[in-house]
Amino acid sequence: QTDITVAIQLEPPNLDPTGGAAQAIDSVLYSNVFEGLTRFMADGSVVPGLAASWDISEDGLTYTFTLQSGVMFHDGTTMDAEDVKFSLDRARAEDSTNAQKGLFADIADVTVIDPATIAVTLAQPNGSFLFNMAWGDAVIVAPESIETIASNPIGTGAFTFTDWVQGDRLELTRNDAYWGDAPALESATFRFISDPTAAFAAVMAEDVDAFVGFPAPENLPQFEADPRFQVLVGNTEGETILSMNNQMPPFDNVLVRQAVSLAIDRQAIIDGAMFGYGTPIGTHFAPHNPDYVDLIENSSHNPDRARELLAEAGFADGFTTTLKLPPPSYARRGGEIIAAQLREVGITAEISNLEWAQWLEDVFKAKDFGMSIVSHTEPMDIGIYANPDYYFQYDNIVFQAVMEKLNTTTDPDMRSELMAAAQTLISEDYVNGYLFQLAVPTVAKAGLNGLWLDQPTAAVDLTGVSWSE
Amino acid sequence: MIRFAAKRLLSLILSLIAASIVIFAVIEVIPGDPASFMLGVNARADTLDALRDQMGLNDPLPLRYINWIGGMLTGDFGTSWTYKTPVADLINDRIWVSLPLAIYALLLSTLIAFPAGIIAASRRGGPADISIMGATQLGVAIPNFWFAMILVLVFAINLRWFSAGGFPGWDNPALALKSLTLPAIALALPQAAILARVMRSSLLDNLGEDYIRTARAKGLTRRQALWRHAVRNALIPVLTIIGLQFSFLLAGGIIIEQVFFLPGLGRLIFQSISARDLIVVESVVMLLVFVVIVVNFAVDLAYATVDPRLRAKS
Amino acid sequence: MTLLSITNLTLSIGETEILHDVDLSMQAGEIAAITGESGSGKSMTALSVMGLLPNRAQTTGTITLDGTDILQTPEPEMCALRGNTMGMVFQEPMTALNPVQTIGAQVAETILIHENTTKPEAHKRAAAMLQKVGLNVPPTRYPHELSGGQRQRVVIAMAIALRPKLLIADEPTTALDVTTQARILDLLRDLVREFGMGLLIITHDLAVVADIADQIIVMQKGRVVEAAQTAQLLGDMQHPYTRALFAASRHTPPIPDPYQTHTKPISGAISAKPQGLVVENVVRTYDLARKNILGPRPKFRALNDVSFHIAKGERVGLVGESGCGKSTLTRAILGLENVQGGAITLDGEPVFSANRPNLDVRRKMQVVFQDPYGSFNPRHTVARLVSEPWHLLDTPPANGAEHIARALTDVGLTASDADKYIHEFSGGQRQRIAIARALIIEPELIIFDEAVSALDVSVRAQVLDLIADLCQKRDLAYLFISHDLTVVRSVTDRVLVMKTGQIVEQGDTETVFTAPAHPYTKTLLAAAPRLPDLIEV
Amino acid sequence: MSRNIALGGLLTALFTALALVSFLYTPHDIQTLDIPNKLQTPSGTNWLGTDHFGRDILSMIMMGARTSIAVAVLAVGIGICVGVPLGLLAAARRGSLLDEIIMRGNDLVFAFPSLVIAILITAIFGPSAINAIIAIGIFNIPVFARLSRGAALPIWERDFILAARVSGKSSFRISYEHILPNITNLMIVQGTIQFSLGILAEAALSYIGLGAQPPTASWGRMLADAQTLTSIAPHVALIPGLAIVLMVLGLNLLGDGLRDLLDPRIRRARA
Ligand SMILES: Nc1ncnc2c1ncn2[C@@H]1O[C@H](COP(=O)(O)OP(=O)(O)OP(=O)(O)O)[C@@H](O)[C@H]1O
Ligand SMILES: Nc1ncnc2c1ncn2[C@@H]1O[C@H](COP(=O)(O)OP(=O)(O)OP(=O)(O)O)[C@@H](O)[C@H]1O
Ligand SMILES: [Mg+2]
Ligand SMILES: [Mg+2]
Repeated sequence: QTDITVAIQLEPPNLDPTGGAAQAIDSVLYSNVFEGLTRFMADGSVVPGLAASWDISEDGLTYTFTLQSGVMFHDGTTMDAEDVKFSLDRARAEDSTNAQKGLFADIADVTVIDPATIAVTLAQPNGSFLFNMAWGDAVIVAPESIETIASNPIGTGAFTFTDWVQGDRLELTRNDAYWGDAPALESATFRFISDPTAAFAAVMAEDVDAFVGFPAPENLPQFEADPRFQVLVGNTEGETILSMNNQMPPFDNVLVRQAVSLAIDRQAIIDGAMFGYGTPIGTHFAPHNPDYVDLIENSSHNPDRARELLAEAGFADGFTTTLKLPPPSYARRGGEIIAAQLREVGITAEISNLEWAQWLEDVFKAKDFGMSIVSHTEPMDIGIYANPDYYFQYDNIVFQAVMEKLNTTTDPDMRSELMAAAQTLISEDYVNGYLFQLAVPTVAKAGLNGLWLDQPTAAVDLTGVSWSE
Repeated sequence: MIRFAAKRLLSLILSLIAASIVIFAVIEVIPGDPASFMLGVNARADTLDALRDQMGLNDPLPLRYINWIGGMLTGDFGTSWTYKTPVADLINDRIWVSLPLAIYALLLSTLIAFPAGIIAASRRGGPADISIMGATQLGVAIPNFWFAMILVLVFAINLRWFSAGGFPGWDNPALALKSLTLPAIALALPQAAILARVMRSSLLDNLGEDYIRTARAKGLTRRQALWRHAVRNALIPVLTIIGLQFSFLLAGGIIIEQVFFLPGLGRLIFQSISARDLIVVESVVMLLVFVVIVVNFAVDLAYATVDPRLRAKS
Repeated sequence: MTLLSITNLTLSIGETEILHDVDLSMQAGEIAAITGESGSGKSMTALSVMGLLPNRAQTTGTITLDGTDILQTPEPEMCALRGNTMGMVFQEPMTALNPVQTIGAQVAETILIHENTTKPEAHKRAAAMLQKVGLNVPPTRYPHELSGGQRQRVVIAMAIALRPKLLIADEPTTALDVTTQARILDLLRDLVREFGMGLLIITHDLAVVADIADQIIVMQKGRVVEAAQTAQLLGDMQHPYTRALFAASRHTPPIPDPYQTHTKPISGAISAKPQGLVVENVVRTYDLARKNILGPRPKFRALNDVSFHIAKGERVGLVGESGCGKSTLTRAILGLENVQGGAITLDGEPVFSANRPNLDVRRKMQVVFQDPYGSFNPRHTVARLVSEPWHLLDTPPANGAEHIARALTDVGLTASDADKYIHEFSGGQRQRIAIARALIIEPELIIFDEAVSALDVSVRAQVLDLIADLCQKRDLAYLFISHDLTVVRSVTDRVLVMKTGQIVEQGDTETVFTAPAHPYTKTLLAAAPRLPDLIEV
Repeated sequence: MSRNIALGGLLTALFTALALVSFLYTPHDIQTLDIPNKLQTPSGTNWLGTDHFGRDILSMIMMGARTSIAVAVLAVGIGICVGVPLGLLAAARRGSLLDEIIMRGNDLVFAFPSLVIAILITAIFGPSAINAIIAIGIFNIPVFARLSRGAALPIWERDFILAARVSGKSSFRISYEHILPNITNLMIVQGTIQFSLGILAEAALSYIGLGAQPPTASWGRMLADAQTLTSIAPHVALIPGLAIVLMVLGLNLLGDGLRDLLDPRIRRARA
């Protein structure tokens, strides 16, 4: 068998990874159709992609990339340094609609040296520049095909895009002119099934070969028990947090935030909302990261202490606030559980369920919320706590200074230390309730090999996938 | 007849204009910024504004309405804000799922309902009538999404006769029909129950009319009187229901399309509403309303064909 | 030769026995008429012969038609008989035809069902049969395009298409105008003579019976109480019920002489204000649906230059065929609708002014409607129904209950009836209640719009007596509208004859009836069936 | 006939009683979750078992009945309170421009796909029981307007209306005094039917997450929560489904029975 049908929950709204934020775009296209200078591997490490190698200047400001030779776009044009310059300049331009413009913020200049060499000059040293260039938002595109990229993506990857039936499926076929190792699969179909019941039925009826990010954790034991299937439960970069509006009373009071954090029982949430899948966290950092510090003790379940803290903060009779939840089931179910747990200590959380668009509008943009639950799936995103305008509005000069320092530090030990300091700061400030690291369960037919276990970035990389005989 | 048609056509056009204004007005009320949704969590303000301008969201309202209507008249429904493809293409793709599904379900429901209604009416009070009426009561009471869940559980997961959902496309019509079968059944049964009840009561009404007695006095058997006189006349109210059901099936498949993850109009509109893809919502709702109004128009004309009294009334 | 004989026919539906030992026999070529009051079992007898009884009906006895025992014949063979050997015409021409098939097709169906002919052939014969019954419209018409009389002809054509031996006609003319009725009866009579078939006609109209029948069968409460040849029966009625029936039909209420009543008719310019009701050149038009979308709405003149007056205490009749504008006139007089031309005044005051009914004038007028069932809100008590006109007064009378009791006793009911609901009364009693309601505010003028047309003869006689009685007691003026000339003649002093929205003749009742001036009045009088003068019983 | 009323009345009464009792007493508190005790099968302590949060399903069904009934009753209430006066007004002014406007307005509402509009409304104003009521209620208005106009028109032709007009009563007074009482039976019958449709609509909206919000219990949401559990704990999905079916069935039977009882002549087509 050389074809595969992979289901994922969300359908990409369009197929331009450099113009839209939706993770689903990366899920389908990352590494399969589009490649960047560097790329993530399944374990989260960053390795060379279209850049075969690079030199970093002494001051850490100039990166000189040597490109892979013989790389062609799917439309038959060659990929060279001009394309790289075009891609990077386009992403950082004034009118760019790139959703992760920040990744390119430090770039001061991009210079083509020869068709196979390009130099990128930074305004200040950036320890995560190579990491940034591995993101889906930093893939290399060609000026020839940019007009129609949203509906007809032309990249350099091992698969070419063939068809997209909106609302149902997207098809890829093997790119025989691929510069790297040829993939085992000849064709691949992505299907988009967001409804958990439909997902269960589709896998059970063997309509799909694999489901990456299976939405109903409660069904996993059944698949595990069924010899037809294998279940892979991997890590993501998704820190699931109970976010609190730090500028809005009473959450501007650290005692209240601490009380909320102590009132919630993480394990009950993981059991109740995720049926046991998920790793508890005590700060905004992925536990599988070597720099992770275990700070769970700071906010272990203690409703009595929570009530005391509330009384201390002047809310002996509790208070009423809003809990605005986006659509994923971790949020909806988790929200119900948290509301019940908060009720125990006297806090009334009025739940309202929002669609993503509304959530973005109300919570993210207008900051009109008391609490919310959301998984932050961008890799290494603790930096959001340094932005006082970010939706939970945490404003701490000390933390901001730590992050400033971290950005310009390249020494690994020093970085580790700074990251530990950052984690501890936000943990002890109880900025948000830190719940768990989101698990991505993948259910696949037995005999399918090479799917990513963890999700360092949202990607269903099919280049290494094959069927065993 | 022509005058009748012309008069109905005029009211059809007026209805469409009224409907389009209502739709446009309602859609404009929806809070939520499509641009920020498209760009996601970390988008910057200047990026957002650039996109809003590009999508024409900053134009004045009347201009946007006129552009919208004018576009639709020329087959240009605009460009989807999320998919970035022409809305007309999206609708064109989806309608080839929803339309066959609606027709399939309507056929099923008619095929079930007509015999059931006729048998029940002609054996009024008998065991056949009582059991058919009992079944229709259940049919009306069962929520179709629950019924769909059960169908999937039994026929897709356990028996594996049908796939659990999805739509393979019309390249292989047999496969396509097969994949529409469970959804069509889930949609059709409650409709069939309603239709059978309407058919029965309409038939009973007609069977009680004087002209049936006249027909019997002419020497027609009970059965002949039923088929030659009552059934045709009973069709008149049944036709309305079929018209209503067709429109309902076309749009009302939302939940069923969700359960069977069919890429149909219903799911398109559901996704578009959550995605704040207002231009798609507007166009699809307008399309559905258009279909309803046109179907009603067609039903009216069909009425006039079946019932000469209506032709005269105009 | 005996065509039809019914012996000991007993019929029950469910638990109730409806026909008891009915015996009847008639010859080929004979016209037999069944008569009797409403609910006496006339229709059930006819339906028994046709084998079209309701589902739960049980019969015993025998019905023999042309040698075939109907009650023993299985259903398929009955189907072969119906339409072929026997045909039936029902009362309601408006609903007896399938509205969605052409009349030609419906007549042809009778032929196609029974005979092995081609469709075109059947349609040709159907067209011929429609000609035969005097219908000169194309057979491609639909029933709604025909008038009531024309539809009844279609039904007859259907029933006689195969020249059945027996034709049953259940109240075939009740729903029709007198003139149309006369034409239909003539048609039936001619067909019987021509085809030599037997006609069993059911009617409660004794004048029709006496006019057309060879044999009369009188039924009461599910029994045949008397059956005899017409001449013999009219000459010598055996059963008291028969006698009562005929007496009631010929009943003349004791209306006091107009010039003996309390008020004199107005004499021109005695007072400045004209007294009584004055209708002057009234025109009432209805807007019809537009013929084309942008064109003007065509108008229909339902009342065309109508003028007359009713003096205080005067009793005026209005006769005319269905649709001539009688009810429209009633509504105009009551000021319920505005008129497009002319003026209506009561005692000099307009009945309709400034776009609304003039309630001051309305206080002096009341109305009694035709339908004793539809004239009352079934959810109100009689007291509330009767006192409804008090709404016209600024303050209802203090001792309301007394007034209501008096009104009820005046019309022959009791004071205790005030707390009952309308369904607890018979048709005649309801019409009394309607009169009580009209009387309660002591109006100057009452309009009786077909007030007795729906009643059985005996009940009608009682209600007419009541009206006469009230005339004795009060200073009552009324406009009595009816299509029944006999009744009008018996209760009015003066009569108006109306045709298509116009008054074609008016004058002293006796004069108009004995010496009609207008040709239309003559036709009307000629068409009205009359009971032969009988030996007094 | 009376069998319909008996069975329908019984079912309706049962669920109404469950809803009413829930104000005073439920076997368990559904506000507190007992996650370790989740997905229990029916037992002595939890007669109908527990759901995915360990809540008592019987208690949830009782609270859900409350929501369903409240939403449906209020939605039908909106339909009746707005629709019937509109219909009566149109009938009183039959043939006028006002009548035309009201009836065309009704047609217009009917032309909109109801579920889509309900989704749209809840999407605009946020999902909640109140918005579900409004969304369902809006589509009840034309139903009652059309029905009451249709029923009122022949009554306007009756002679007793003419008698009332002769007594000088205004058309509003006549509508209220004579027409309304004579169409109440019909409205009760239709009300029962719209009530059952309201229950179904609430379930459908809650099923897609647009109805009553947690912690308010709702049958539709119970179904939605349980749908992935059908193969693990079938009773969790079966019980709310059955509750919906039985309640709707009961109301429909009641409606049919009432129709036969109150007015055998009404055999209005059900759509
Ligand atoms: N389908 C029926 N079921 C039960 N009783 C019936 C049915 N039809 C008629 N009846 C009863 O049978 C009796 C005779 O009815 P029938 O119709 O023969 O009277 P009729 O003499 O024709 O009266 P009318 O002059 O009013 O037509 C009446 O008391 C009537 O109530
Ligand atoms: N609202 C209306 N619009 C149009 N035409 C009408 C209307 N009402 C009555 N007409 C017509 O006006 C004419 C007179 O009607 P009207 O009801 O006054 O007749 P009528 O003499 O009372 O008849 P009947 O004896 O059948 O009661 C009829 O031809 C009728 O069709
Ligand atoms: Mg992260
Ligand atoms: Mg009769």
